[in-house]
Parts: sequence; structure tokens; C-alpha cells
Amino acid sequence: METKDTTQDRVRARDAAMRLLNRLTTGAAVSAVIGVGLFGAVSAYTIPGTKTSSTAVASTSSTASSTSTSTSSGLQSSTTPVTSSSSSGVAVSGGS
Amino acid sequence: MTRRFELVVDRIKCDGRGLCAEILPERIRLDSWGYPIITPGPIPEHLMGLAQRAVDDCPVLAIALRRAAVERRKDR
Amino acid sequence: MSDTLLWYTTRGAGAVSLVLLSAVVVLGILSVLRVQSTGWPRFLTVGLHRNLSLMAIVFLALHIVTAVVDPFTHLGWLTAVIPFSSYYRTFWLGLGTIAFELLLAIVLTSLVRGFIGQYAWRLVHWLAYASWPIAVVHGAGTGTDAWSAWLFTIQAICVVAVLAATAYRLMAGNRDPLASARSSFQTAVDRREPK
Amino acid sequence: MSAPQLLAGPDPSKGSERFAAHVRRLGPLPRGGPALIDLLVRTELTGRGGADFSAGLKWRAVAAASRGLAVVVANGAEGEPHSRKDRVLMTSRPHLILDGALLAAATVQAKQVVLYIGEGHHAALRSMTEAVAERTDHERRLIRIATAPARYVAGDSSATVHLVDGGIATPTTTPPPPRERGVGGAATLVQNVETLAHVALVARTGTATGTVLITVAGAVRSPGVFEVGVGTPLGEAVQLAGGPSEPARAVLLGGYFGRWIDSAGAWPLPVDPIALRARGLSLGCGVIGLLPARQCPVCEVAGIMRYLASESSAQCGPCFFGLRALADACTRIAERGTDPGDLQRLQRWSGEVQGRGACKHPDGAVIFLQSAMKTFGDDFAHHPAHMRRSA
Repeated sequence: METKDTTQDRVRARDAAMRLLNRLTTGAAVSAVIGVGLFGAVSAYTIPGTKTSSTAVASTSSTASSTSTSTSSGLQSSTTPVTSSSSSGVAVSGGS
Repeated sequence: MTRRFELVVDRIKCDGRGLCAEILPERIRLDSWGYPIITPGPIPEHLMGLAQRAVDDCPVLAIALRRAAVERRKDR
Repeated sequence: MSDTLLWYTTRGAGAVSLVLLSAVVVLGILSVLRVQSTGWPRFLTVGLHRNLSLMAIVFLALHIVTAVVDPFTHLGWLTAVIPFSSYYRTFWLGLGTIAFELLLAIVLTSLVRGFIGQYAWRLVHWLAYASWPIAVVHGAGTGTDAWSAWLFTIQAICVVAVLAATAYRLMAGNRDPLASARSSFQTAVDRREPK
Repeated sequence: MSAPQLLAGPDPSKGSERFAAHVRRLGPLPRGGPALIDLLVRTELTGRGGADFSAGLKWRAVAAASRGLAVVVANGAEGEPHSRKDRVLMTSRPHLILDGALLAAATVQAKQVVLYIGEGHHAALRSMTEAVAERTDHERRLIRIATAPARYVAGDSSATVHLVDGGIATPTTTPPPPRERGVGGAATLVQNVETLAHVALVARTGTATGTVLITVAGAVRSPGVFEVGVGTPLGEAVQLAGGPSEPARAVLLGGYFGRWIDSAGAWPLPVDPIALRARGLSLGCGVIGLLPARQCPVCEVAGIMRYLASESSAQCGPCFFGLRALADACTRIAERGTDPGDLQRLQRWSGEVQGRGACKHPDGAVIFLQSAMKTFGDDFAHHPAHMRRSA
């Protein structure tokens, strides 16, 4: 059974599996990063809920830098459901 | 003198998962029942990384790298 | 950085962590079951199990840091360490803290498995079966939108996958081919007093 | 032939020699110490449990690692099916064994002596227990008795340590060997009871005893235990048992871990542990078994292989599965006749099993099988299908 496989066959199988492991891991990492953005956006879209008031409070108190101001303003607009889909795009690029 | 290492298996701990032979086929093959047979002798430098990986990945910690002792050759 | 972004990142990272942890649990069970095929050697299962668990730690860190930094909830760093210490959703957050600490114990002992020995490592590793359900309950209880269709779907898939794997494991029994012969021989030569 | 040493004195079959008679006959026990180790090395006393390891070297290793905490285990498990010599010695000369064990304890600075006796050896257990009761308070406090399960591997030195320590007589992983780390983590001297009895005499006389105990079994007129001079031809030793009861085909020398020798070649061999080692043979535990010519060697070997397979402690995969596979292949040849594929498998599997257990059980079984296939080569190659009934 096993004895038919030469060492070289098994080395090749090992190397292929190692490459597959690296690809799967990298794929998982990329998907996870995208997933953070995606799920974050989805949650922003579905339940703004109590957060509407807190965002208003936070935006006045936060020490936002100039670059993130645009991001935050983009997200703040997401409090209205219509623009939330575009805001998710911002969140993804910001996350990755 | 560089440090030479060899692989040793704890036969009682080993339960034949076979990961070591998959990871390091250059030095480990499986017997007819799925238990590892180690090629005796020190591990060449270029295989040390994979040997360490075989040690780390063993689910039951049954395989280890030991400093190769030429005079201790009789107990395998 | 806006607290709103933080808030959404917290939830996004939380959901991703749940998916990763579920995958880790399923892979762990598959490795115990010695699942393999041509092109999928057993070390691939173990390697993926390890890589994804480390990845889960990273995303959990993101989940926790963004939650703590978020000024709205006023969690403070102690909440990340001491269970049930927050004023905000005390119970549900406390579960999250516990799940994370259990997971940390599992990962840290795995990193030093060679030093603490197989027996201690295995004992701690059984905590996975506690950590994961606590994490699921934490997610269901804390997420404001827990029962929104999206998150519910993710959680359902995770729960079904882990339950299926667990059931498979329970049915498959011990996959060590020596287990029964070994234990019956040991019984035959066991002369310990209490019996 | 040299006079008996261990079994000198009253008739061994008359029961155990009492302490007073023992001291009257042999005099008081000399002191142990480093000089005794040198004496043991010089007299080339080897272990009589089967491994033929130098007693002096083993004592030296334990003494070096002792730090006053060592343990001495007098091994009287005698799990070898045909061996009787340890039991005969324990039932007839218990004080000789105690002398040797106490000398060992003094020499390696041990804090405890364990008498490890097969739990089915009732007469031996009684004899040793009574003998201990005759000793001084100090000696009695030092000694305890542990009983060994009646299994083949229970006599393995790591298994004796495991039983004394953890109550389970299964072998454990070596290295480290018991002489470095044994009972309670302390250096442990596991020594066969016959070896210790020799020590008791060597320490008194300063010279080698020059004898060994053997068990002659199988096709002989009066099987039993005999003390013969080292170097006695095997044929002469067999004569002590009344000679062969019928024409003998072969001799199994050293028990089930031993080797088969064609009877023609066996008779001139010297009963001498060191000389036999030099010829690639071993006296082992001293069993000399005669296989009668009318009996089929293949069927005999298959039966013993099945026994050895069933005695694997199932801790190491290659031993458990390998010995089973070997025994099954032997049984197939015995029952259904020779199959070239099975012969090839026997060779391949023997190679895969040897050296791959925590203890020497698989190695012993493979040595036994390989010598059988060499000695009975023709029988294995042309075995008819005749053992239909499964034993």
C-alpha cells in the first residue's frame, strides 16, 4: 500500500501540501480582514440603534486627526440607511 | 564541530498519527501498521527545519530531537 | 479616529473571531479523528488548526482593543482582564472576558507544550469545549444586532459546524487503534490498592 | 563437573533452609562495599535474568547515582513459562537471596530492598516471607515484598519499577534505565534472585561460584532444575535430567526469547553465558527445552509466537500489531501450509518490529522467530496443511 510510494513521491506530496497550507492561511487572513469590514458595515447598516446619539457625542469629543476626519464623516453619514452601502466601502479600505 | 541532532521516538507515547512521516519523508517512513520508522543517524542541516516541525506538530509529543551521541548508539 | 468606526470594527472583528474560532474547533476535532485524503495529509489539518488559532487571537485583540478604546461604553482596560467588572452589559461582556482568557490559556499552553508536558497540555486544551460556547453566548448576548439576520446566520453556521464535528467525534470513539488492548492489559496487571 | 554451590547443603526439595542452619553452614555475611563491586567485575558475574549484563558494572552505575537513596529490587517474577530455577532457589535457599540483596543494599547505599515475586509462586512467597521474619529488626525494616502479576513482561526491569512505584506492571520508556532513574526516581538495582544468591557466595569466598542454575524441560525423562558448572557441555546437562525421553529434533536455549539449535549442534555447546554470547547465542534465563523429533517445529513455533503476541502489553504499536501479524502468518503456515507470500511477510515484518518497542519484548520474539526460521528452514518452506484444529 504505502510502500509503493517512493520517498520522492512523498516529498513532492509534502511540498504541495505545505504550499496549500500557506495559501489557505493567507486566504484565511485576507478573508478575515475583509470580513471585519464587511461584518462591520453590515452591522452598521442593520442596527444603528442606540448608537445614533453616541456618535453625536463622540464626534464632538473625539480628537480626530485630519485624515480620519473624512473617514469618520463618511461613516457618520451611514446613520442614514441610504448611504450605508457606500460607507461600507470606506470601512473596508480603512480596515485593510 | 557543529551540533548534530537525531530524531528519537517514545514508542509508548506514539499512537501512529503519522504526521511526522508526512512532514519529513526524507527520514521517516511508516511501517505496515502506521508507526514511524526513523532513519538512524544525525539529521542533515538542510532538513533541521522540517525535523523541528515534525517534532512540534506531533499531536502526542512522541518524537523529539536529541543531541546525537555517537557513543550512545546502542540504545535506539 | 472616530468612535463609530471603532464600534463597527469591534463588531466586525468579533464576528470574524467567532468564525475563526469555530473553524479552529472543527479542525481540532478533525485532527483527532485522523481525517486525511490524498492531497490532504494530516499535518495540513494540524497546521491550519494552529495558524487559524493564532489568527483568531489577533482578531480577538482587535475586537477587544477597539471595544475598550471606544469612549461610548467606558469599558476601561480592567474589563478586558476582570470578568463582570464593566457597568455596560456586565454579564454578557463578562462572558467574553472569560472566553478570551480561557482561549489565551489554551494558546499559551500550546506554545509551551514541550515544557509542560502532554498531560497538562491536554487538560488545558479541553477548555476549548468551554471557551467556544461561552464565546458564542457572549456574541449572542452582547451584539446589539445579534438577532439580525446576518449575524444570526453566521452564528448558526458556526454552531451547526461545531456541533456536527463534536457529534461525529463522539460517535467515532477513540481513534487510537491500541486503546482498548492497552487498557485491558493494564487492567490485568494493575495491582494498585484501592482498585 | 564442579560441585553445587547455590544448592549445596540440604536437599532443595526438602523445603527452605532456616536462617540458623544457613549461618552455621556458610558463616556470617561479610560487609558490602566498593571492594565487592571490584570483586564482582573481576569474577565476571553476569545477570541471570536473561540479559547477561555484568552485575559488577550495574552495581557500579547504581552506586554512583545512589546518594543513599537507591533501591534494590530482587527480581523473582519468573514469568518465563518453562523456567523453574528462581522458584526452586526462593523455596530452598531464601537466605542466600536475602544475603545477596542486603549486600547489594549496603554496597549501593540503598534505603530499601524490594523482593519482587510472582504472585502465583505461592511456595516461594511463603519461603521468602518466613525468611525475612527470621532476620534482624533493622533488616526487616529495609525489606518489603511486592508481588508480580503472572505475565511475561512483568519481569522486565522497567515493569518491576513501574509496579513498585505505580502499581501497574507494564514496561516504561527507557532511557533512562532503572539503574539511573527507577523507583521513586532513585537509582534502582534490579537484579535476578539467582544473581543475588551468587553474590552471597562470591562475597564470602572471594572467588567465582563457577555454576549456573538451569531448567531442563521438554522431551527429557526427568525435567527439573539443576546446578551445573559453567562450561559443562549442554549434552551432559541434559543427562542430569535423565537424558532425552525420545529422539530430539532441536533445543530451545534461553527460553522464549532464546534461540533454536539443531540437536546435533547443541550437545557440545558449553553452558556458559559469556562463551555462548560470543557464539551469538544466549543462555538467557537458563531454560534448555528439547523439541522431540515427532513434533512439528512449525506448529510449535506458531503456538509460542501466539503466546508472545498475546503477552505484548499493547503499549507500543509495532510490538502489538507486529507480533500479532507475525503470529498470524506463522499460524497460517501451520494450518494451511506454506505460502511464499507469508514467508516473505515474516521476513519483512521481523525487520520492521525489531528494536521498536520501549522494552525488549518485540526484540526477544523476533530473535526467537528468526532462529526458528533458520533452524527449521526446510519445515517452514515445505509445511503441509495439517494443523486444522486451532489451538
